[in-house]
Amino acid sequence: MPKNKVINVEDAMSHVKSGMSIAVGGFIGQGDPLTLIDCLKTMDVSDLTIYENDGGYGDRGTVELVRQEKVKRIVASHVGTTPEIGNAMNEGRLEVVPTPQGTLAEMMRCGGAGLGGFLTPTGIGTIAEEGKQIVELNGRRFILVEALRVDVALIRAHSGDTWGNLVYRGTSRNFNVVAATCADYVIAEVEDLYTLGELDTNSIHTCGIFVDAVVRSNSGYCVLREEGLDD
Amino acid sequence: MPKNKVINVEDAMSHVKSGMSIAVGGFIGQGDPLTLIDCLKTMDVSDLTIYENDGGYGDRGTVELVRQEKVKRIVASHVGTTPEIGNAMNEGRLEVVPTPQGTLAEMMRCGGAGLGGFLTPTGIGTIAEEGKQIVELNGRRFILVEALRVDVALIRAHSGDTWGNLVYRGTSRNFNVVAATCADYVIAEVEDLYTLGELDTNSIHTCGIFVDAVVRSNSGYCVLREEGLDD
Amino acid sequence: MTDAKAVIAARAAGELRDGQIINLGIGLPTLIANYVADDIDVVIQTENGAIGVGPRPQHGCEDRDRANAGNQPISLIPGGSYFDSATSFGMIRGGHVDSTFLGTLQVDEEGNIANWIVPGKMLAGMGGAMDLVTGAKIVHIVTEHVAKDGTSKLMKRCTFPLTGAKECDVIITERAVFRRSPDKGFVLAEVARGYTLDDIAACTEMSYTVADDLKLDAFGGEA
Amino acid sequence: MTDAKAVIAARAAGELRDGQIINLGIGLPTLIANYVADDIDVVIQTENGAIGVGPRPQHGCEDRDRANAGNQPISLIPGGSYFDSATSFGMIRGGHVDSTFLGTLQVDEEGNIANWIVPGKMLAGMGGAMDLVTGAKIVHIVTEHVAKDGTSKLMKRCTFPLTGAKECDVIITERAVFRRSPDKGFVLAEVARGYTLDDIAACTEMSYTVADDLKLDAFGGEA
Repeated sequence: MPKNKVINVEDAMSHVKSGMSIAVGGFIGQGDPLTLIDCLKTMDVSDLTIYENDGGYGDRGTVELVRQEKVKRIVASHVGTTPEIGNAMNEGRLEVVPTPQGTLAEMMRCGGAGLGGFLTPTGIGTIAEEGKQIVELNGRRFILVEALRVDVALIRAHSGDTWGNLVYRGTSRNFNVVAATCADYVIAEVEDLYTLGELDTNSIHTCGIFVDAVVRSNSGYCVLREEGLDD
Repeated sequence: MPKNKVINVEDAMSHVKSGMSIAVGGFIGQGDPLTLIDCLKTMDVSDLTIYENDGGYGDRGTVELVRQEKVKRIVASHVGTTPEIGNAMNEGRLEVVPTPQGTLAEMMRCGGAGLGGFLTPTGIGTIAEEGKQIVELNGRRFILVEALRVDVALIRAHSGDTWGNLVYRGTSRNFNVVAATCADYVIAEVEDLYTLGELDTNSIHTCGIFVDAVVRSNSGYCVLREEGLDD
Repeated sequence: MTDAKAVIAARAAGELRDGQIINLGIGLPTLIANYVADDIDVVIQTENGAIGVGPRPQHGCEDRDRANAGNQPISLIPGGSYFDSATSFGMIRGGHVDSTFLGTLQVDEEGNIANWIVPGKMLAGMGGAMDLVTGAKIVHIVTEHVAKDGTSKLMKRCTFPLTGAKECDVIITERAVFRRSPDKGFVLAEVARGYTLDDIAACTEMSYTVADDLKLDAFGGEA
Repeated sequence: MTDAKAVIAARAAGELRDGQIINLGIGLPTLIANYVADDIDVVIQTENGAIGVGPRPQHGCEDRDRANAGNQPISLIPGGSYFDSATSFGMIRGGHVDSTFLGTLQVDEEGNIANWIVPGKMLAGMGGAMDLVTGAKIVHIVTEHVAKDGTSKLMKRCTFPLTGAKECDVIITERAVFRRSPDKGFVLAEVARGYTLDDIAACTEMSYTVADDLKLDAFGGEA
């Protein structure tokens, strides 16, 4: 029987150490792993590098780790929904590396799939070219982007089983799928936990092969759900 | 309401012309688009280039098009399950380009995703390097593989809706997912056809955005199912 | 209809063709969905991972796991579905999205677009815009014709960092519609009610030619 | 137990560790699943798109949509699932598969593997083997020690086109087990019952050293 990977959040998060690189799933609150982030807030770690689409939404998400000065660098496509990140950057407390959203997703997938990199047309003729190798194929120019490997990934799913098979819900799937593949240690928080064999074998979004620890989501996420959304 | 793409097989297949490149889904009979191949057998086309994991199983699959001398070139990972393809190659009637299975899948995905190519470690130090550009990154050598775009893709799914959302069953998913993305015209045969909204929005394997025509599978596939499998 | 944004959104909706897959940027472009003609069916993709975006859900049915890239609650029309970010940008970069509508800070006569950063101001980031302008088959820039300081947003050359080089195909403002052709650059195709050819010339910095079949009083203003 | 293939499969199963993800090649390697110890749980991936491969289904339950890469009918154990080829090779190339067991035509003292083509004979193709030897964390070659003509399959240098360069970590035959170390090359770790050190030297073309803790009568033969 595949291994039972369900452990408590503190044990799972003890793999996160100062100086590590971390891929975080979620999209401005949709599918953000807030239980794991809440745990990280209580830990004595610093100098983290975060790879994530964004910094969260308002004052909730990885922006909370930035406020605590645990983060030295964030590689993201957009940090406009978390003003505190812009402030930290302007005050020199944080480095932000803006990266096209599709390129960031593909960097994670590529690293997870054992590829060295990929050629993308996105950003040709823009500052996204800076410091990158350009490859010309059949008369078209592409940016060579290197694959991303990180120490830890923090992700969130709606349903999961004890081996770490995961099913997301709606638009909360987003970066969670690719972040799950590119880390040495992958921690997934799940809202609904099932025993092996309960999830549909034909409809798993992230296979348990990618996941190292399964943690139950706490009420933190539910509180956010009640807050509603801005327009 | 998204467009109804259900048409008859002859109209769909009329997009295939002599000299075209075709990506075909399936894996030695698992998920092979046999209804579409049966139609192609009746058509007056030649000089086709086929990209597919294999040539089918025994005497069923794209091997039938090889026997009819419609195919000039097949790019595949394995043709050992269809002796007729080896014969055609040895007699100089067919060119076979052996390609690692993971590389072939990634070529299709890459072309479908608008990327120019990717760097793979697979095949370094082997004849898979031949004629390919080698890129060194961080001390590791990779083969630069160009993305694949083809004229037509022929795929098969278990369930589909009228817009071309597809759900595969078991191991018949295989190359059908990536083949669906990399062609100018994508024809999907489906066993079970549903009206819009009947398939689970969270469990679609191939989004209708990739599909141009939906055709009902005929009994050909069922006949094969009754034949059983070799051991 | 006097509000500039409403005029732009309504005119932009006129660009839609039956069966198209479209992606609407955050803000003004999102309004375009409100003006789609009854006889036109388009399918809306949102880059955070959904297709077949429908109306805002009924009050009380909003759901944290069902939102668009602007974090607004969404519903799906029948046939819609959800997917991950790599698949979403595979669709976008791979040319599977027919048409995108994006706002901008600047656009220039070469079709260059600058819509993601104002140097020296707070950084937001490009989000999915660089992928969208690269991958979508038709890139529409929908924007007010002039900035708040009265200068033209349709410039000779963008001064802000680019989102995409030579990617803009159509510019729609509250005053005019320009279409870019490979050989002639931007061609003025339509002028809105209330404006003359001279008005457009006076508020447009970029070079353009005038279409043979130019339409005057083509849209907007008081009907 | 006198059949060489059964001896090899049984000894190969002894390499398995609880919790590992493994991929078994077509033919002899597939037999390894029959010898997994009761206290060991491994998860079997098959590259055509399934994980958690279980026993052959009961007679009459075979299904055209549920088979392994060798086209044999499969069942799934609880926790198993299906996926597409790009995801499957993402797992394999990405190092998510702990261990693979493959047959071979030739293997050499540098760890080079040649198992996909005999020049001049009918081409089959490499299938997923090149990806497997590149991506799996531990690559086991399971093979009879000598070819039908009596020559050693463990060679100084492969003469057939390679499947992978310096990728083999462990060689398991019906006569011996060799493990490759980065500095010492292949080290003879075990000799099967019925064979002496001299026997192994006589049938092994490749160079190797003998482990300090060499096990004689380690497996196989008559217990």
